[in-house]
Amino acid sequence: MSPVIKRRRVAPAGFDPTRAYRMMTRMRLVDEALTQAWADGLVPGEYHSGIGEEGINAGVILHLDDRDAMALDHRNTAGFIARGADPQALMLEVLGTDQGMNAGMAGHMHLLDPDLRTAADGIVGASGPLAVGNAIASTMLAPGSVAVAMHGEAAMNQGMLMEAYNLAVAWKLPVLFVCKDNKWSITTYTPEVTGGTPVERARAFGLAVETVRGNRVEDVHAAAGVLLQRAREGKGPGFLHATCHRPGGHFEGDGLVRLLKTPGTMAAAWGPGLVGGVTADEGGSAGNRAAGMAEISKRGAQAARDWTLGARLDPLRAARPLLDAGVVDQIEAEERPVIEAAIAHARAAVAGRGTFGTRKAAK
Amino acid sequence: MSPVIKRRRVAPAGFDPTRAYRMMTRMRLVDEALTQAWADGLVPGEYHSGIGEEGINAGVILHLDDRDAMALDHRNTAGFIARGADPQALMLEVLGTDQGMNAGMAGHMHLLDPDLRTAADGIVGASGPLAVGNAIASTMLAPGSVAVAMHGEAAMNQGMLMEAYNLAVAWKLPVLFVCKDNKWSITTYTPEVTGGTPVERARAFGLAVETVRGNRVEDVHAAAGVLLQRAREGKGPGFLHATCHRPGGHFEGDGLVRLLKTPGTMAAAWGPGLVGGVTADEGGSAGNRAAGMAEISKRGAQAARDWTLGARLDPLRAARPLLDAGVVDQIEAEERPVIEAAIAHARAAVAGRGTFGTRKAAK
Amino acid sequence: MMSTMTLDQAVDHALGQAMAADERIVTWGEDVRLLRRNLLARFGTRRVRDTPISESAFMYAGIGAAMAGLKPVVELFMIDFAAVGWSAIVNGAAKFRDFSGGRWEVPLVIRAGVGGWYADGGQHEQALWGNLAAYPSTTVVVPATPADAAGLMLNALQRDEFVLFLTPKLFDAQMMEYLAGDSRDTVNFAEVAPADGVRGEVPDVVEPIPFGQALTRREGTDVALVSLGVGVHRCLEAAGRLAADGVSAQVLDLRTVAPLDTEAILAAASACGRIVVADEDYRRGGLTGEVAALLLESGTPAKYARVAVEQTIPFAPHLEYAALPNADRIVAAVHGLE
Amino acid sequence: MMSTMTLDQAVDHALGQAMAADERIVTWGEDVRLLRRNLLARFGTRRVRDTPISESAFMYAGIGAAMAGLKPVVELFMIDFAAVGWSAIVNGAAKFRDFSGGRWEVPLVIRAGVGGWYADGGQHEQALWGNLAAYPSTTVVVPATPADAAGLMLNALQRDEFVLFLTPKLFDAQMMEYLAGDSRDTVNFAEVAPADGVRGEVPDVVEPIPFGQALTRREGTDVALVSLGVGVHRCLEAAGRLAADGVSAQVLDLRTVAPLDTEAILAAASACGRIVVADEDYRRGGLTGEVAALLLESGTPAKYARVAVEQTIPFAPHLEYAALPNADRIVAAVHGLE
Ligand SMILES: Cc1ncc(C[n+]2csc(CCOP(=O)(O)OP(=O)(O)O)c2C)c(N)n1
Ligand SMILES: Cc1ncc(C[n+]2csc(CCOP(=O)(O)OP(=O)(O)O)c2C)c(N)n1
Ligand SMILES: [Mg+2]
Ligand SMILES: [Mg+2]
Repeated sequence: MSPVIKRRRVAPAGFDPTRAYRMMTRMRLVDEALTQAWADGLVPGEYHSGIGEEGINAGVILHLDDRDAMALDHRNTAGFIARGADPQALMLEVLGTDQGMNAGMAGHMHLLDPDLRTAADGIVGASGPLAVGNAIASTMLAPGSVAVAMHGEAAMNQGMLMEAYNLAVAWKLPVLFVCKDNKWSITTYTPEVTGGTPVERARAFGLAVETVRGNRVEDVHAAAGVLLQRAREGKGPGFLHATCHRPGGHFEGDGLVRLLKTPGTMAAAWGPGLVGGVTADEGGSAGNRAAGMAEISKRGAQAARDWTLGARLDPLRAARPLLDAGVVDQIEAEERPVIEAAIAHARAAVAGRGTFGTRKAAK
Repeated sequence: MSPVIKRRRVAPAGFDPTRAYRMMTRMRLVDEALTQAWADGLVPGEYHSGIGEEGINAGVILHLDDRDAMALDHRNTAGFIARGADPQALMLEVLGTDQGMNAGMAGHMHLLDPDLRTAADGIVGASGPLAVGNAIASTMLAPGSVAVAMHGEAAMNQGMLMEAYNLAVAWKLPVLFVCKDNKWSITTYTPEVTGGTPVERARAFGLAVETVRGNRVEDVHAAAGVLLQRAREGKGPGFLHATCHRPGGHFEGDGLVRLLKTPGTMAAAWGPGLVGGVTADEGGSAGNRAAGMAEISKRGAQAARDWTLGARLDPLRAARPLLDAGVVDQIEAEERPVIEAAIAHARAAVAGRGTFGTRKAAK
Repeated sequence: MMSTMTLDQAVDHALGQAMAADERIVTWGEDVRLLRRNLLARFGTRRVRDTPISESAFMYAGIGAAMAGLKPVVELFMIDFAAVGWSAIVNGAAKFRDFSGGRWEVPLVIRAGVGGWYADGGQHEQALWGNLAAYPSTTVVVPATPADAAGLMLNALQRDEFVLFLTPKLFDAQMMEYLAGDSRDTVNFAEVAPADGVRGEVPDVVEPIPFGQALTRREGTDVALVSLGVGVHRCLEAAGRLAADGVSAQVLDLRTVAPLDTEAILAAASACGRIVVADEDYRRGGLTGEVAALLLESGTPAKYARVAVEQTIPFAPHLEYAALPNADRIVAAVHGLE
Repeated sequence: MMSTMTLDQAVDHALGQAMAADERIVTWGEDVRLLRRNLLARFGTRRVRDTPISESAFMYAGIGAAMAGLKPVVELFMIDFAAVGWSAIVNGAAKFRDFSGGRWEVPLVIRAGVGGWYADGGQHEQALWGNLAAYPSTTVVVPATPADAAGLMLNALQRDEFVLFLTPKLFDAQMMEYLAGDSRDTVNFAEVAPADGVRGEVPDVVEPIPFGQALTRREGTDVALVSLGVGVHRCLEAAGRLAADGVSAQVLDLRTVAPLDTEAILAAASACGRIVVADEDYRRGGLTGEVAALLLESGTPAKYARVAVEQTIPFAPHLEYAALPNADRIVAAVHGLE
């Protein structure tokens, strides 16, 4: 009886699955370390993790060299890590010390690293025109280089991003817009507030479009390669549509996620108001009220369906069949200590801060 | 020998050519009176005339009743007149008295008349979301009514207008966006700074689209009718693409127009600098300089081609074959004295102002 | 009858009362159906809407709707985000009534979160009310307690003018709950978020509070501390500490940046002979300069100091704290006047 | 060697000199190829570009390009239009250097027309420099003469900071030529547009003028008139009339709203004992309050008055004139201080 052979997928030519997997592992480890630090009260403010987007980040960033530029959005730490940011400098920044990569002025939403030509911005949509500006400079100062903008699907309703598509096409700039489509915008289901589809919209601006499942890093890599190649050759900008999922919700502590995970607690907090609303003396007609309640339930159901990152959707798991046996464990064994040391260092730097926003924080 | 019969076109059913022609005549007369007043130094600031757009204005506005709303852009006086604004009140405003329809606070770029539910705004693109807001109110306060946004083709690169398309589709609102495509944005040839086409772009947002030659008022009327009917029935927003021409250039006194009309004077003003630029010691390479000059010449040639409102393109002339003989003259004979009296009154109100912006203006 | 509620609940409560009384009141913004889920359940999907991330269009749509007979309350997580559609404010909502020659009202309320103290970085913690109050025909409200938030919101909804209603995020329990408490019990804003700002008694039937009327939150004779929003509580904290030093500080809560209660400011300044303005907005172009001008124009003899934001607000909590008008800085400014 | 030119030509001249010296300087904006046709002819289509009407994107693109090594001069007809993309200024250009912890410069110049006096309505005549100067790490320049325009522009281009370069439209001969002169000889701005603002001597080889250095345009001992841009000329006109009344007025041209030459302001105020600030910006949140605060903070004893814009700027010329800080109002303010 022959042993059960686990089916292995074959990596496409030009794609180095080991490098990709190492990159993804590092992103995941950093995001896990930071979400844990968030839960432990050590990350001030919001934290938008990139868990679930590793395939997109790696598939695109593997193509970039140090002349290329990247503009990232609020979900950016994974992108920075893939681009080569020092995990410890990044963590020191995100945990709110003044020894971080931006001396404590940025925090996770506005990380900036000139050496990596990579900038994040918290204004939804801004990564688009920022990349356009970088691409103008590319054509003049470093021909053949490109600029990449990462953005969510909901950002496509932000005027400046649509303006950026237009500008990139009109000036035939070497830009790649990467739409990470997780279908959600905080608690809003993006298709419900969007006319047409992302892909139709991008095409109508004259962008070259590729679509891909974002959990398949090798597919992302191939599609991004086509668009980046065109861009480098001066053939104009591209748009990569990549699906993904956000298992942690919008940010850590997302209320809808908690509603699903701990329905009891949340219902206690939310329930009374809701019931009060539906039964208040004055208010909408019974029909209106019913519609309102139905809307709330529908939202919860959609969220439950979408926010589970099953094995099938996890880009790391999906990539494992591309690797030789043992490589996964080896990468994990090599990367984990580095990230663990980095987070330990960053945690130590804020030890004793207690909580933040207080005078005690003035350590 | 039979007499030469001038070919008459037949007006489509539901279209009243006499009413349309009267509306167009009135718009033209008002715009002619105001451009003359501008040249005579009596209209402060810029004046963007609607000459060449009468077919679009009439074709759309004939469908509207007093529950419908309109949001206009900087080229708005014709729209106001078609909507029923009092020519004298409008002229008193545009000539800068404090007895005008907005007490001297608006001027021609921001005319506002709550009785007509019609508002103009000088911020390019703003008519779109303003109409969207009106349409939300329509659905709640006056079901079956619609809101119309008039905008230029260049406004379609303004983010808020694209956002407005999206919002209108997402909320299935009774809006009609009317794109008056004259191909120009001040001195910029719009297709050169635009990716894709207006029609493709509108379709990608999920708008129902009709295209029409704007100088054929009966065609505009028919196409607008289809889209407005849909909107009134709750079937969602529409986009009407209508071509037109701006024989007067962007605004009265447009430098490019003058360059074409009085090449001698303008060359004297512009020539030396240009020659200085091309021959300056330091500067771009010879190739760059040549490209720069070529760009300037091309612009002039495009303008010459586009900015002539020949008989074929004049919406009033194009409409005459729809009318019984004599009607044209009769309408002209009825409308002209009204407009002439209005402008005479407005001119009298600023007589003795001399020029403006001075202490003398403080009359 | 009174109930205890948080500042965000107080806004919801007043809005609900107004919506029940006036069918024209609607609300929209990003994630507003979650934010206003109680009102969604009560008034249905037509009156409570989620928007796409299109601040420019949905604020301009608020103007259009207001001019067409509705009373929209357009909501934004943060005033910083309004910047992407700032024209709707400065060129639209603030202008149209005036452009119309007074013929057309724009009864629009834009509600937005403002300010910091919870370490969200310099692009998510701005106040910007000085920018906004600069525009003629613009009302700018910044409540410091739940009761004020309710009364001022009701007033906004009963009038026909354009109002910017700015709620300190630090007092928005629903927002802070994303960052602490139920989401992670490892973080506690109790020390930084004054209890009286977050939670307080609110009338079950809200009464409108008129604009432009400052409130003395603490009586005092040696120095007048003038502020609004979170700053009022920082002033109260400073006043407590000053009392220990033998300095009697009055605390004046302006409640609206525009209109400004000039009379109350000048009365406090001349009564105390010393005035310190604590402003969570930037030093330039904010509230502090305006108060100085009022003093000089009126010839009110009073020593003056200001405590405001002098730099891009840092992310790291200790740097952020130092950059904001904290009680230490207020106390130091008062001592500097001696 | 000097040549006579208009203020807009002076900007073009300085920009041309800088572009010849530094290949990284590029310019874009709506209709910039027409506006800068001389530079287009000289430097070609890559360095001089027409944009679509996408203020938000093309200003943000300016930031991106500046961070990638170019020195973009992004141009706007009017600062009012910048409002549709205000976030690029307040959340972007003003912030990124600071967010980076000082690691990444944003050498971006945004040039925009400002102000009125030519009857263009309240949405096309705003100054808004008070709003802009509020943002930390933001330089705001408003030249009053061609020579200053050239020198200050060159300085902006030789530095690595974010600069808003605001040119009074009244002094922009190319813009005014659309409304008078060659377009229609029936209108003449000579009376309203001070000759020294429109036209003047400019060095053939421009030297940079540092920021934050005010210039005394007229010596005087009884009252200091402080302003910038067109306001400087209104002050000079007022000073002339005051002289006839026996009042000796000094006129101080600040030249930059930020940084502000505090020293010069305080010196003028204490020398004269009276100070009047004339500002074409709104009264709230503009320059006038800041000067008052400086006086009080420094304890400079001086009588103070301000002349600024108190309402939405009307369109009708006589209403517009009355709303702007004209010489009549400045003279009256000075007399009010006696
Ligand atoms: C201009 C602006 N508006 C609103 C926000 C608040 N906000 C932050 S992330 C987000 C949702 C973005 O959705 P999407 O672009 O799909 O990215 P995702 O979070 O799903 O990755 C919103 C509304 C913001 N940061 N900037
Ligand atoms: C936000 C904004 N940017 C720029 C301008 C200046 N401007 C006025 S009209 C115009 C061109 C508009 O072109 P289009 O929309 O095609 O209308 P058209 O003038 O051709 O009728 C521009 C750029 C403005 N008024 N508002
Ligand atoms: Mg998303
Ligand atoms: Mg056009």
